[in-house]
Parts: sequence; C-alpha cells; structure tokens
Amino acid sequence: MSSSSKASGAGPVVLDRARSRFPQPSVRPRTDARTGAGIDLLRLALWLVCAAVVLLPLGAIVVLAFSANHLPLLLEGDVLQAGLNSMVSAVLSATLAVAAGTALALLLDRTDLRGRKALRLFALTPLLVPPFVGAIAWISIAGPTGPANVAWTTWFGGPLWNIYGGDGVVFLLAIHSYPVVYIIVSAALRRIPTDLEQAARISGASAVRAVRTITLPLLRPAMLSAFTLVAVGNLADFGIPSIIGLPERYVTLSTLIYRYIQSGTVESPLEVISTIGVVLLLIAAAAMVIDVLVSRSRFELDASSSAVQLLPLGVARLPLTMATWLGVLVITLLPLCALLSQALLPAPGVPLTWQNLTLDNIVRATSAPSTLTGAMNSVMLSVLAGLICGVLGLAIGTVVTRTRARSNTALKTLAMLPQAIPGLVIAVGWLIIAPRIGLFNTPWLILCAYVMAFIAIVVQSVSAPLKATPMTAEEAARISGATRLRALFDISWRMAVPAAIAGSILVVLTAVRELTISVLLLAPGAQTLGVNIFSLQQAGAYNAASALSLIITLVGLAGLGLAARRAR
Amino acid sequence: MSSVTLTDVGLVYPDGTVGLENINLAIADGEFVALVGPSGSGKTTLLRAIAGFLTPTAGSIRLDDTLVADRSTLVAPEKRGLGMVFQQHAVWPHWSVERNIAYPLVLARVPRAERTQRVAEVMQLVGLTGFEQRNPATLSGGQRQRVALARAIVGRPRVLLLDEALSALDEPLRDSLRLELQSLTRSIGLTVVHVTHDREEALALADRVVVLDGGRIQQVGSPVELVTRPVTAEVARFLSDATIFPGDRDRNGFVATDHPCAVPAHLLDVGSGADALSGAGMIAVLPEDITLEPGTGAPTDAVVASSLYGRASNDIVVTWQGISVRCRVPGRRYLVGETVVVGIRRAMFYDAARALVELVETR
Amino acid sequence: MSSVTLTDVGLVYPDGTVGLENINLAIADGEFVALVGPSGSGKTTLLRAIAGFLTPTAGSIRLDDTLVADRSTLVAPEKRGLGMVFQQHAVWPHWSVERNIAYPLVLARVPRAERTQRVAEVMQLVGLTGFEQRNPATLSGGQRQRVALARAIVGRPRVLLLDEALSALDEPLRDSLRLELQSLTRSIGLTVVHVTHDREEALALADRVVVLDGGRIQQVGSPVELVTRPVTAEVARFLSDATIFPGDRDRNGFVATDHPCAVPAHLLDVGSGADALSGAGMIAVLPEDITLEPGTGAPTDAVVASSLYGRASNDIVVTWQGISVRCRVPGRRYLVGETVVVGIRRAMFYDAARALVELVETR
Amino acid sequence: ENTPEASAAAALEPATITVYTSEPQEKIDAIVAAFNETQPDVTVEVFRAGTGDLTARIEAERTTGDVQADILLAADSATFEGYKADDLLLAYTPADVESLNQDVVDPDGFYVGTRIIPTVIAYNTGVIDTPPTSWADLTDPAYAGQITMPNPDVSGAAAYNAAVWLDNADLGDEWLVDLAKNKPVIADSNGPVSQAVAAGTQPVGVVVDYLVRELKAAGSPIDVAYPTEGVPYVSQPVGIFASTDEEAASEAFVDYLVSAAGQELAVEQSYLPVRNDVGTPDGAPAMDDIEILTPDLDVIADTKAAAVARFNELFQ
Ligand SMILES: Nc1ncnc2c1ncn2[C@@H]1O[C@H](COP(=O)(O)OP(=O)(O)OP(=O)(O)O)[C@@H](O)[C@H]1O
Ligand SMILES: Nc1ncnc2c1ncn2[C@@H]1O[C@H](COP(=O)(O)OP(=O)(O)OP(=O)(O)O)[C@@H](O)[C@H]1O
Ligand SMILES: [Mg+2]
Ligand SMILES: [Mg+2]
Repeated sequence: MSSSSKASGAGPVVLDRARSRFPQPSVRPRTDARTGAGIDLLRLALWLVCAAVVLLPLGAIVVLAFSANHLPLLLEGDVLQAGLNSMVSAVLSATLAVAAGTALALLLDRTDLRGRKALRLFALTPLLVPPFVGAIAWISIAGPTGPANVAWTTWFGGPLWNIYGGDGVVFLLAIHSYPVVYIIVSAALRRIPTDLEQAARISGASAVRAVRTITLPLLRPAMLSAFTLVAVGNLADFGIPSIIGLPERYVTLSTLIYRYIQSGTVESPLEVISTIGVVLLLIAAAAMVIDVLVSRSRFELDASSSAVQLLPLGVARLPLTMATWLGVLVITLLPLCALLSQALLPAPGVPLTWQNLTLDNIVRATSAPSTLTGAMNSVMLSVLAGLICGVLGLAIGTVVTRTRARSNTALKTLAMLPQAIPGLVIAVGWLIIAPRIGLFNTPWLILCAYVMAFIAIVVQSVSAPLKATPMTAEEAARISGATRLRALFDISWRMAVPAAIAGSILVVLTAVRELTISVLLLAPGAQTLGVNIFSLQQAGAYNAASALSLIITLVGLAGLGLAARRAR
Repeated sequence: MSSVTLTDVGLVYPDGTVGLENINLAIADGEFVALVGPSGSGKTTLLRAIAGFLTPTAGSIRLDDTLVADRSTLVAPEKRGLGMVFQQHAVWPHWSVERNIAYPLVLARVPRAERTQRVAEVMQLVGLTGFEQRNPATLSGGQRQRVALARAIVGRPRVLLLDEALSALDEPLRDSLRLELQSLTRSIGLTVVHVTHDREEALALADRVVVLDGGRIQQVGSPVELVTRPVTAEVARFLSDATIFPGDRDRNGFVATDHPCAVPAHLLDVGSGADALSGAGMIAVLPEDITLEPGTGAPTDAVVASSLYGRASNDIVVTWQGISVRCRVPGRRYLVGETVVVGIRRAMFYDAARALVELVETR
Repeated sequence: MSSVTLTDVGLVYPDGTVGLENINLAIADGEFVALVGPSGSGKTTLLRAIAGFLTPTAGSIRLDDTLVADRSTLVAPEKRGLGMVFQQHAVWPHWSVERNIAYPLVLARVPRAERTQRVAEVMQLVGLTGFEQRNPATLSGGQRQRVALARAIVGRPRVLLLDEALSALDEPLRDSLRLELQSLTRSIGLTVVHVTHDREEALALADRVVVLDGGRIQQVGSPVELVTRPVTAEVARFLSDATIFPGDRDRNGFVATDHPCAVPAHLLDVGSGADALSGAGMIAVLPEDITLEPGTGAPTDAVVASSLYGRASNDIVVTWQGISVRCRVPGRRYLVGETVVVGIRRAMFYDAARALVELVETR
Repeated sequence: ENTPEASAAAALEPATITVYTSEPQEKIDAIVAAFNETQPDVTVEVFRAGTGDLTARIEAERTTGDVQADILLAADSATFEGYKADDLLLAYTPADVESLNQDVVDPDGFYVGTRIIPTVIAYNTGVIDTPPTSWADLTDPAYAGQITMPNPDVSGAAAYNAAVWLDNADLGDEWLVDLAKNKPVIADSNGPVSQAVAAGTQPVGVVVDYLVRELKAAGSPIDVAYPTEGVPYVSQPVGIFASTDEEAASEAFVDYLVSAAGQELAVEQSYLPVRNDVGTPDGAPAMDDIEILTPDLDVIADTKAAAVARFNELFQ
C-alpha cells in the first residue's frame, strides 16, 4: 500500500498495477486479526451469495452436461457449423461494434461536433430496444420488401441489400452492441490526458495522425475489453440470429439450442444443450482470461493537468456533423419509426395512409390484463433485480478492487461469467434446482436468474471508478478512527454509489424487457413484458406487439436519460 | 529579428471569460522568457495561443516573419515548428523512450540514419543515453520530464514552450533539472517561453520575466529590474512578498496612515521619472529591506507571528500594528511570540497616478 | 515524556527489500520533526510504520507510554489516535467539506453539539469558515489540503503525521501553507512528524530534522546543526549541495588528490572530537563557503557551467578541473562560459574512520 | 345433444389445475373463462409459452421430479406419442368421443386433438392476382423468391408437414426438389410467415390457416387457398399428465375442450373444429369441402427425421 502514495507522487491515476506490485507485508501479528475479521466476514458472505445465485445453477448445468457423454454430438456437422457461425458472427459483429463505438466516442468526446449531447442519447437507444424487436423492425426496413429494396429492385432489377442471413445477423448484433462499446471506450478516453495528443500535434502530427498514433493505441486495452465483453454477449444472443439468421438457414449455437429443445429430434435435449452451454462457458472463461491478461498490460497514465480540449474540426465540422447525425439517426430512429408505423396500422400489409392509422393496437397492447400483470411483474422484478444487483455488485466490486485476497479474482470471474451463457441455458439451470430450493413457480426464481444474469453489469461499472481512487482515501479514514470494514463502507463503497446506481438502472432497463429467461421460469398465470410482446407476436398480433415494444423503448429512453444524468 | 511577436493580442473564451487583453510582446531569437503571475492570470492561455491550441480573438502572432494567427489566418500547431513540454510531461506510455523522442523526426520524414543519430545526440544532451529501449512507465518523474524535453528539442524547434514543465517534480529534482534546462537551452541557443508558478524559478532562469495579471502584462524586465524596481506595488508584492503601507509623502519622507511606519526621504526610492515631491500613495518594502531588533517594550513593537529557518536568512513574519510584514533577515532567528522593533532600510514609493503612467509606458 | 519512541525498529518488506534498519528515535511532546532523505531512503516507510499501516519486523514503537507495535503487538491505525495528511490530500469527494472534517468526531461518537462546535473551531483555524457545505471538487488544491489538515487535527490527535503534505502544491501556495502549518501546530502544541522531499522546507519548519538514507538514520539535529555541522560528507552533499573533494590532510591543511584545491589548516573545520592531525579523507565545501573571482587565465581556472539568478545570491555551478562545484555567491552574476578563480572560505574535513565513529555515536 | 348443462352434470369440488399450452394468451383466457362458467370452482392456472419452451420446461421438471402440469394442450400428436411412450400420460377418453373426428383421437386413449390446424397456402391479395390453388402450383418458376414457409427444424408442425409431403404419392421428393428451386424464404415459424405474406415481403406463404383468417379480419390484404391435393394438419392435442392430483377437474377440462360448447368457441377463435356439428369459421370452407391428408402416423414418425434432413439438404 505504501507504493500508492509513492506512485501518486508522479501523479498517475491508474494505481492498481502499482499496488499489486508491492503486496503488503504478510507478517501480521495476532492482534490485527480482529480488524481484518469484518472484511473476511463480508467476503465470506459475498462468496455465499455468489455460490447461491451463480455457482449453484452453473453447477446444475455442468452436472447435467456431464451426466452423459454428448461430446460426439458436438462434433457433428450441425454443431460445428453452428459453432463456426456463432464465433464468426460474434467476432465480426464485435469488431464492427468496436469500430463504430470507438469512432463515436472519439467524435462525441473529443471534437466540437455539433449536438453532441443529443447524439449521445440517440446513440444509446439500441441498448433499450429488445434485440428481437429490433430485428423485426429492421426486417420491415431492409427486408426483401423493405422500401429501399423494393425501390432498388424496380430501378436496378435486384434488391439493394437483404437483411436476412449471416450479414444481417452481424449487422444487427453490431447495432445492438456498439452502445456498450461506446460507454466503455468513452470512459477510457476520458482518462487519457489531452496533453498526450497535443504533444503529438506540437511534434508535427496532424490531428488525425495524432489520434491514430497516440489516442487509438492508448485506447487499445479498453477496446479489447469492450470487444471481449461484446463478443461473448453476442455469442449468447438468441433473438437476432433466430429472426434474421434462420430464414437463410444461418444457424448459431443459441438457435441450435432452441431447435434441439423445440424439435425433439435429439435424445435428452437438456443434457445436450447444457453441454453446449458449458462449451460457451469455456469460451467465455477463455475470453475473460484474455481480458485479464490484456488489462494487466494497461498503460499507466498520468492525470491531465489541463482540461479536456475539444478538437476543432474546422471545415470538416459541418460535413462530419451531418454524416454522424445521419448515421446515428438511420440506425436508431429508423427502426423506431418502423415500430411506430406498425403500431399505428391495424394489420400488416395495410398501406400507410392517414385514414388507416389507428390507436387500436396501442389500446389493445396496453389495456390487456396480461399486459398489466406483465408490466407490474416486470417492473417489480427488474427493480428488485436492479436493487439486488446494485448492492451486491457494489459490494463485490468494492471488495474485489479495494482489498487484497487470493480469492478476489475468482469472485470477480464468478460474477462475470454468467453473461456469456444464453438465457435459455441459465433458465434451465434454475429450473433444475428450483424444486429443491422451494422456489418453483414463484417470481423469486426469475429474480434469482435475473440477478445471476445481470450482476456483471454493476460489478463492471463500479470497478472502473474504484480503481481510479487512490488507496489513501481509505487510509485517511482509518487514521480518522475507522476500522477496515468501516473505511471500506464509508469511503470506497459510498464513492462508488453513483456508478452502482447507473449500473442498476442499466440492469433494470435490460431486465424489464428480458425474454428467454422469463419465458421458461414464469409461474402459470404470471407474465412479464418481454413475454407479453413475444406472446402477442406469436398470436399474430404483430402490430400490438410493435406498439408495446415502442412504449417500452420510449419509457426506457427516459430511464436512460435519467441514468446518464446520475452517472455524471 | 524577433522570434515571437505578439501584437495587440486579445483572447476571449467562448463563455466570455477574458483570457488575454492587449498583449504586446516581442521575444528575441535565443531569448529565455519566463511568464509569471497569479493563478488565472492568463499564463497558460498566452502559451497555448503561441502554440496554436487557442486562437486569439484579436491581434496577431508571428513566428519569425511568418504570420501564424490573426483574424483570418490560423496555422495549425503541427505546422508552427515548435517544441513544447507539459507539466505532466505527456510522454507516450505505449512507446519506448527512443520511439518517443524520434517521433517528431518520423513526422518530419527525416531519413532513418540521420534520425538515429540525432536521437542519440539529444539523448546524450539530456543525459538519457542507455535508456533507449526503456518503457516510460519504468522511469522516474525527472527522467520522464527529460524524455519530454528531448522530444521537444529533437526537431530543432524555432521556439521551445514550457508549461509548468518543472512544477510536478520534487524539489531536489526540480533543482537539478533547472540547472540542466538552462545550460541546455543556452548551449543550443534556443528561444524559450517558460510558464511557471515559481517566482524563484522564473528569476533564476530567464533573461526577461513577464509578469501577467488579469490577462494583461504588468511588467516586463530582467530579473534584477523586477526585483529592484517593480513598476507597481502589486508587482512588488507578488514577486517579492513586499509589504505595502498606504500613506503620504512629503519632502521629509513617507508617513504611513494610522501606522507608526515612517521612512525618511533618503531611503525612499521613487523611480526615474519622479518629480512630484508630495502626495498620497503607498510604499512597498521588500523582505530583504527590513531589519529586526529585539523589542523595547514600546507600544509600537511588532510581534513575531511565524519564523522559518533558512540557510542564508530566516523567513519571518511579524505583525506590526495590524499589518503582516514579511522579513528575510540573517543572523539571530527570532521565535514566534517575541516582540521586535522593525526597521526599514529602503522603500519604494508609488503614487497611484504615476504607477499607472509607468505601467502604460512599459507596454 | 516522549510522544513517539522508536526502539531498534527494522522493517523488511516481504520481497526482501530493507525498508528500515535499526531506527532509534525519540520525538518529544510538541516537537516538530522533519524526515528528509533521498528518494527510496525509507521516509514514507518510517511514517507508515508509526501510523500502523506497516508492521515493523524488528524493534518496537511506542506512542506516549503505549506500546503500539512490536513482535507480538499491533495496534490498528484507527486505534492509535493519530492524524495524517497525505500528499494527494485524500479529501473524500462524496462528502461536503464539513462532513469530511467531522468524520473523525463521528467515529469517536462525539455528541452532535460538541461536534459542530469543534468542526467550526478547526475550520476557522485553517481559514475555511464559510466553506462548510462546499463540494470538495469545487475547491482549489490549497483549500483541499487545508480540509485534509483540518480533518487530521479535529480529533485532537496525539501526533500529526504529514506525508509530503505540501509537495503537490504550487510554489506560492506551498509557501503560504508552510507558514500556516507552522503557526497552527505551534499554537496548539501538536507533535508533528513531517516527511518531505524539500530540504528547505524541512529546515524551515522543523525543530529537529532527521536525515535518512538507505533505511538508516544518518543524522538527527536542529536545522542549524545540520547545515553547519553535517556529520558526514554525504549529509553535507545531500542537505546543502556541498562539493566533496577527496584528498589528504596534514598539519598545514588539506590538499586534494589530483586537483588544485587546497585549504589551509585554519579554514578547516574538523568537528569536536578531532585529534588525528593527518590522514586520508575528504572535505565538504558548502556553496556559501565558496568565493568566485574573475579568471586570471591560469590553467587552474574554473569555467561557469550554469548561472541562475537569485534574490540574495546567485546559484552558480562551475567546472573546476573536472569537478562540478556548486556556489552560492552574492554580487556580480557570472555568466555561463566565463572563467573564474575559485576560493574556499571554510571546509569540513572528514576522514573515513572518524566519520563512521561519529555516525555511530549520533544514533 | 350436448349442451353445456349436459356436460356439467356434476359441479366439481374446488380444485386447481395447471395447463401448459401454446394457445395465444387471449384465446386461452377466453377458453378458461368459458370453462369456468360451468365449473366455477375449478381454478385453471395457465402457463403459456411456445411449444419448444414448454418442452424444455417439461424436460427440466422431469429431470428433477414430476411434471408440474396437469394438462398439456399444445403441439402435435408426435409429441404426445413421445410422452405416451415415457408413461407420462394418463389414459382418458373424453365424454362424447364418438362425435369427434376419429382421426384426432388416440386409439390408445391417452390424448385427443382439439382443433384441426391445416397448413395451407396464403397469398397477398394486393400482389397475387391468380392465387395458387395446389401445392404443385408453388413449383411454378413465376413464384421464384416469392414464397416463404416455416422451418421444420424449429416448428414441429413444419417437420410433420415435410414428412407428409414426402410421403404423399402426388408430391413426394420430386415436388420438394422443384419447390426448392423457387428458393423459398424459411422463416422461424408460422407467425413470421403470415406476417411476411400480409406485408407482401413474400406474397405467397405456406402457413396454418387460422392466422391468415385473423389477419384478413384485421384488414390485411391476405387470403387463403386450400390446396387441392389435400392439406396436412396438426390437431393441437390435449392430454392429462399421469402425475396429476386433480384427475376429475382435469378430465372435466378435457371434456369441455372437445364438447360442442368448447368447439363452438374454437370456431369463434378461427379454428377448424374436431367435430362436424359446430360449423366452421367465417371465411373457411365447410369441413367436408376441405381435402385433408391423413397419413399413417407410424410411417410419419419413422420418416420424420429423414424428411427434415432431406428438407434441410434441399433448402440449404
Ligand atoms: N477553456 C476555458 N474556458 C473559459 N475560461 C477559461 C478557460 N481556460 C481558462 N479560462 C480562464 O481564463 C483565465 C486565464 O486562465 P489561464 O489558465 O491562462 O491562467 P494561468 O495563469 O495559467 O493560471 P494557473 O496558474 O492557475 O495555471 C482564467 O480566469 C481562467 O478561469
Ligand atoms: N511495498 C513495498 N514492497 C517492497 N519494497 C518497498 C515497498 N514500498 C517501498 N519499498 C522500498 O523500500 C524502500 C524505502 O521506500 P520509501 O517509500 O519508504 O522511500 P521514501 O524515502 O519515502 O522515498 P520517496 O522519497 O521516493 O517517497 C525503497 O527502496 C522502496 O523501493
Ligand atoms: Mg496555467
Ligand atoms: Mg515517500
């Protein structure tokens, strides 16, 4: 710990590396045990909770996977092809998302582009649209009979671009994941002093060259960790490949899992899908190990002495502003407009004219009793999940970044792993253990699964600010008379509360529209919003489904604005 | 031929804050100029305007004979041929020391052989030979600052800009880098503009010191001039911790208002243009011009408020009838609480009007 | 009664680095002790051992009569009743100024009314009245450091520990906070241990200065003692930038080896316990004890390598037959490149054996 | 005659039964409401989900214990045959079984179909002037790129259809090969197919009939053609799990579903009924006018996997 004050003498903000280089003396006379006991108890409690909400269901899946040897099946053509598709689409989409997210972060946080604040909010909207809804909206835009393709066909005799198939899957996955990249990269960007770029300018580099040779390389660790996060998440996505990929027979592992369950063509499908789940788990674990290795080689950055100076774009300002606005609006507003038009039309195929517009769908979607119970359930469950994830994630994040213990990495990994597993597999895990823990057919089962699936969001979002806080903040509290535990609570914990709240809001927004977990774990008679939309869809009430999606998205947008304000 | 010429430069930030106002300054080729002034006085603003990171809203800036900024012209920072060292050194952490230093030459498309040679030269100059392949993270603060310096001078800039370049360093390091910086820039004849908070540093290093306040130049002069003939009482206070006594002057000398301080005429320094023999004004007394003697018990005695030991002279603050007087006196170190008699060896008189006149002339 | 007593304290880091070795030090109640030493000399280690963040691997530490650390005892930092100010102030950003300062009292369960009153008192003491509800992010560096100071003293600590508490501040601020720190700690009679890089600061503030090197105490003494009678040539070099000349001494004086430097016996200071009249050793010459005169063209002339202006005396480095000599001379400022004749007014002689003996005695 | 009063001869003790179903929420709500008019004391808990989700849930429940549902109302007879083989089902022959279309009644008495859900040809009336009237018409090159159909990999009904087509002498492999030449878009399930047809994305679709009727009623430019070769159908069977604790109430619910009242409700909900005495929905031909393909279920069960594989091979 003494090295933290030493390191801060030179002014760096990233201290974790320096800290780990100099472990505390392990010589520890007996009397100190008492002051450390509080922390050890806290850590034990966190381990117990994590064991309950993460390890248990994971264990169930693993046990199921190894109850019989299904490995030969994995080597079959179908699975290999699907695995290949999954990997390719996840990697490609993550690459695209990282490119787009990084470009946006640079443009919005480092230049004097016009309307940056509004753009930022718009750019984040894909976070709010459930991927399967987004996919449906995009079909009506870029499907074979989308307006663009129809027009193109009439003029040039062939469609411009058909969204169905692998390319569409990659495109949509990228659209739904670039906001996460943007959030991560822009946080990292804020920690890179503008001095570094200006030093390059003075050395003779043009603005673009300075960004290319200085800023981008320094962002690389953040870009890589965003990449792993997004790639792993996209590996598990179900909605987009099932709606966009399947029509062109582009099968991924998560749609394959669904097919195995659905078609009854394999023996003991649960064991098979668990096996696939374990494979995905291993891929995710590998990705996380890479992430840890990469972040270990993170550069030490000094605190900037000068305020961030925005790069004047000069003559490029207007064209760049227009291009960025156009790009962002096309990606975000177009699907919303598609949803809106569907919501206002009575049935698919009815031409869009003033006479045909109706509010019936909106009324039907919002007034159905099942929507109301769904909304109540979803709001209750997601708010609870947000709260629990907030508190638990904050505690885990604090303990993992602010104390030293061999088990910290394991604890953090445990909290991060579930995000790589498809919702369906998580749900199966919980279904299997539910009867034994007496949660079967209760909403608490879904709550547990939500906590498992989303805890990573909060852990992730509190770690960054905590890592940037020097250890002296806690030492000052101890000198003031606080025990280790008290110092952890009063100082680190409270300082990370805003980040935890922002993370919790993200959890709420994600959980409120969750589908694949809820659909399996719901008690008879219960509903959630995601399931509502899906049910409407399946019942052929597409337009009502659009209406409901639109409403959820708009409410979420408001919530996101709130979160953005909190995070600041 | 002037190396940097600022003519009527003004700079108003978009939010309306006035950063600079009516700056006229000509920095000669090979000159070392220090910018000092209180926090917020516009030092950084001025430097960044020269660098090209800020655009003046009035006036013009020339480098040699090239106009680099005025109402219609703006040469980008990378095209101005400058070198700059930042407070937090801004060494690029992802490159080795050598790569950091070579970057300006890479950008200038200097052939590899020449590049290697020039980098080696400049590394020797700043005493970093042997550190070529080091990762900057493994360097100490002083070594990093040396890398930044080497990087700034390797491209043979027209002007070297230093923005608090030494402020982030510890005292012993700062001390030795100061020496190095001076001998280095002298030996290669660089024109330097050095922004600093540290008055001693400015006086120690510079050929000329520019005192800024509120975005305006208060005084420009050599260190000796600034210390011995500050153009206003304010400059004396800022630069030398002079104590200011308001009062009146007549042919016998100066008498402070409501205060026992009085200075006979022969100890009063009234500047070259002085002719008025009486009037209201103020005197500024430098800490070195004050003598202390053990108190007599008289009601006009002063009390020692703080007493800091120094090698050559102790730094003592006495409270003299309500006024805090900063003194730098050698010999016996008076302790806090002792009573002392304050003597004045020399004082500078300013009457409000004259001070203003001089100020305008200086600019 | 001693306020802090270190007996035979040693500290070895788990990786085997020796942090402290055989430290014996008694700090009296109300004493202001400064710890100085080169980087890595163990200053921070010593301070953190007193604070309780590090556990000595040998020896014991007492606060007043309480044993707080030895082989079998370890009182946690929060139970030691100390105050501490860190270099980066460590003011908690999520709490208002008042809440920051009140925290130690909250932990001590001081009743609300008393708490409010004591916080108000201490805020007035450090000049922060009116800032109660401010968010620390809106404060300047100096104000934050004042908050940290107020927080450290509000609980009436037995000892105030300062770890480079002023180093992160700009020079004018550091200057004024130094004064404040001194008068504040004097006025409330605090025992202070102050770690600093800045030798001038250590000399200025402390009753006693401890010079550390390599984890060992080199010398303990008042500022005057340290400046005038450094116990080894190394201490003289570190504390006062003394120049060291190796050579031999006989009854006529000192003659440097392979160097024109020679000092007659009457200018040699050989310390109290001197008896040997001849032998090999070295002299340390303080910068103030050197005189410069214009060069004569003789081959023994020195050349000015750098020349910094200073108010009282200029800081000049001359290269004298291969040895860099640091001089602090008033009067004419010699310019870089001029040749000068170096004179020595006083030198301190150390013979290797004696210096070692004295060193052992000091501890 | 069967009237509601007749089937409700005895009002039951209060009981709670759980139904797993893939019926749309609004429809199952209406069914439960109507059932409760005759059996007010029986509380029906509904777990609604897609067939695959139902299967997964049942599988998971079996892994750790008993199936938690009393009744399954979903999917096709193949699924039920599987459960029957695993001894999960309770044998029960509903009252009035004689009035039902015997094709949908399990001869062993473990389940009974509740609606006829034929797969037909849907077309967009705005785009298609002369609709195809037979499966064979779909191989017309004019329909290249215009057709969409559900994925047999995902939809059990589609897999069944594939097997039936291949088993059919008139159609068979040759027809499937020709159809593949038109490069149909393979959608996830029936829902997207009907939507694509209504929207004109692909103006011709192979899809279950009731979705088309509902869209048409809502105003979509869509209509349905019953192919002359005959239509494959699934019967959305209902069965009782052997693990039920509420045998009587479950049986009453099954009885209601196939009773005249239950079937009238089905017709109201756009389904073709499993009995002949309740008419057909608006816009649907009379039951007798619809050619229904009723293959040998054992053969279909044996060939289904191969059919799906063949389908995948052709439509890859
Ligand atoms: N980006 C900005 N927008 C608005 N006002 C600014 C901006 N940057 C600086 N200022 C203001 O301009 C004035 C001059 O600032 P400048 O940074 O040049 O002062 P400085 O002399 O360098 O101060 P310091 O010693 O604190 O670094 C100050 O009042 C400051 O608040
Ligand atoms: N956690 C640690 N593990 C191992 N060695 C350490 C650790 N902390 C410090 N050291 C070493 O102990 C010695 C003393 O370090 P310390 O930080 O006390 O020096 P310091 O005098 O405070 O130096 P500085 O002036 O640079 O702050 C150094 O050699 C340092 O490298
Ligand atoms: Mg500045
Ligand atoms: Mg230290």
